[in-house]
Amino acid sequence: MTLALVLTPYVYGLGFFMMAAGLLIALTSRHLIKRLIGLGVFQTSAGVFYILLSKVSGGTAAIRLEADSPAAEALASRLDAAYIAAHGVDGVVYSNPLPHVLILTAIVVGAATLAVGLAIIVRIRETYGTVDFEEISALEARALRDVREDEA
Amino acid sequence: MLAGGVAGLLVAMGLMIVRLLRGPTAYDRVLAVNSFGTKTVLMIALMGFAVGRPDFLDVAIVYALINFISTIALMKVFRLRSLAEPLARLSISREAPDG
Amino acid sequence: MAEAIGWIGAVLVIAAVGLSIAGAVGVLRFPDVYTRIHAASITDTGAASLMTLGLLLMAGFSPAAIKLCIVWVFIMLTSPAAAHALAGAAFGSGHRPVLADPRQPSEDEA
Amino acid sequence: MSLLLASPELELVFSALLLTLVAGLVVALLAARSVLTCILLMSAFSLTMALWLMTMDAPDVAFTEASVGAGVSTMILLGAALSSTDVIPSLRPGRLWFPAVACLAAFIGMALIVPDLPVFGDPGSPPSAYVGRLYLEQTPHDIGAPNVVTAVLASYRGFDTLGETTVIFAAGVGVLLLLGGQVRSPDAAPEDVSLRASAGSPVLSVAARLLIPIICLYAFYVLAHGEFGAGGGFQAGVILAAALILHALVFGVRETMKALPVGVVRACAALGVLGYAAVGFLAILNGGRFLDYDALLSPVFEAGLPSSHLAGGHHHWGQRIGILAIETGVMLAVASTMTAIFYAFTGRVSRSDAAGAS
Repeated sequence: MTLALVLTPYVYGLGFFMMAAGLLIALTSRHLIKRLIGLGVFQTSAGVFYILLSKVSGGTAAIRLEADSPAAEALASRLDAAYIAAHGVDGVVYSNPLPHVLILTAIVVGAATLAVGLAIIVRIRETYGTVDFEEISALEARALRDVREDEA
Repeated sequence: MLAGGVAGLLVAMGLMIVRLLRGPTAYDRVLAVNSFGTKTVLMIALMGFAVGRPDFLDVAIVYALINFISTIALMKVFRLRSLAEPLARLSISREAPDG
Repeated sequence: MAEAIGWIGAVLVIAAVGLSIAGAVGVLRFPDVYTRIHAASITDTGAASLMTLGLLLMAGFSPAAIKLCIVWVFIMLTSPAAAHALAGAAFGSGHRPVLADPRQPSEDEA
Repeated sequence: MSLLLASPELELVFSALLLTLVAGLVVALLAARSVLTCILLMSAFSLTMALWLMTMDAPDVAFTEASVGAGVSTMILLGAALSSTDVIPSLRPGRLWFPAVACLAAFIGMALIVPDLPVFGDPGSPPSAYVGRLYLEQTPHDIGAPNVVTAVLASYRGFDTLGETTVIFAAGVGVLLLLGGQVRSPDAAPEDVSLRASAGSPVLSVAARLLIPIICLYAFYVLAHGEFGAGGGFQAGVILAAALILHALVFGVRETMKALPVGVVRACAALGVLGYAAVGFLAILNGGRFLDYDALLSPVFEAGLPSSHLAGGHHHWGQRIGILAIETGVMLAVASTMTAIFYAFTGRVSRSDAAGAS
């Protein structure tokens, strides 16, 4: 358990670091596609946090085994009986499946929304001729100024 | 013994990342990703046995396939700047395209 | 007996990992893209074969063993094909191999 | 077997090591100055992430991350990156400090809650001890499927999954609205130019010919096997789309569009979502609630069927047929949507094409 206590801040810290780094990529890169990649990293890292919460020490994937199958017996041989009795379901310790379900669908939906974002970027490039965020801002500012001058 | 195997594969994967970052040509980078993927497949196989559920080798199969497809796609993008153009003829009879 | 077979399998797995590292070092240190492809693809298929054999010896026959063989077949099918395509593309886009003998820079026809 | 099996502590150390590798890739991504390198790194990131998910006992998620993150996402990113410049210009330092400080603050804020989070691997933590455990205990009696993830995804939370499938479909429609009407510049590269890359080498063609049918078959295996092992409709759909993408990559998008016209793909995407919803309405017609699979079969009919093995005395044929039916719908929707998106990005489907095909 002491090992887990040492690892806890490390793994959560890495997860949060990846989230912050993804956010930083999304906020600071001038190329729009890299911005979306940063968002993708951010999203996946949020999934990392969920999955970190689902891990049970000594557990196995939430695909149920018969308690007397060789695989289940091999898994049980590395844990003490009291631990299995306290935390196992029908003689096998499983990790928590619920976060897996949430993140599984989130990943597929994330890919679909990434596609929408990229489609918008393709249209932006066709309209502005560039995917550089600062150039687009400059073009927009100039267009806005022209409109104001026309009105004046 | 298992820890050594996993650690060794991790080292190999790390070296591949170094090559991916260094380049210098685009093909070096694609090669690095492809080889990284193959090492990942091996690692999944090893890991499946290590955690006592080798029936999840399905994931390794998918890896091997996806790795191949993305390598072809990347190679194509670097070579042809296009994903849509064909790399090979569909018809079996090839009428000697070389000039 | 079973113990001995298990240890042979372990040795094979370790050999596979060693081959993998050797390939990675080769990819890192070789001078041009072709030698690197060579290093990566040969060690990848070799490591996959050794690893499959080792794990089969260690785990014995089970449905997982069949899947392991399928993984092996896929790697043997895709890894050389990808390496071939990669080398072809690199050559097609104008990269020439670094040769020890600089007499024939463009003797080769595609 | 004992030679191979890792101790629980070692498993936790493995996953921490792999997470370090993932974080290292994110750092490399921060520093990368070329879009294609970024995409390569993103692909490696997804591969490593899936490996990490394997150590976290989440093979279903690993499956999805490997096929979606490393496969389809990479293709779509490449399709979009083709039309833009590769070099990423650097930001002026003056513009950098505010986002950097904001992200640092976010990181510190999140790090401050670490002491309150459950210990890594704690079996008694609130997320694992109550509702997750309940699903694990109840699934054999309620659903009869060994894979609890599939049971929760397709049956307990089937309504939620219908929503997710609809979101994917809607995203596909969005992409088509943005890109679908564009007419592609006619045959930018003459065919012999592009063929020169691999002329005289049928290796790729033979490999693709061998692989594509196997991948398709494998997709259906993943679909049918989702109840018993890692897999399910989402993964099967993405794998099926990957097979089509391989075909398009090797033989050209035009050939793929000939084999599988755009109109058919779009119709299949809608059909998948509708089929999913239809299963729900079928349950209502039989007197049950929406997506209540137990109502799909009449009790008299079900009693005549043989008992399934992991059922604990129950039959659960309705559940199994219902799960397979909605997973098929999900597969159809996901595969067609991903293929349609790929078509839109690479082929720039013209209106006349779509109208002629449908």
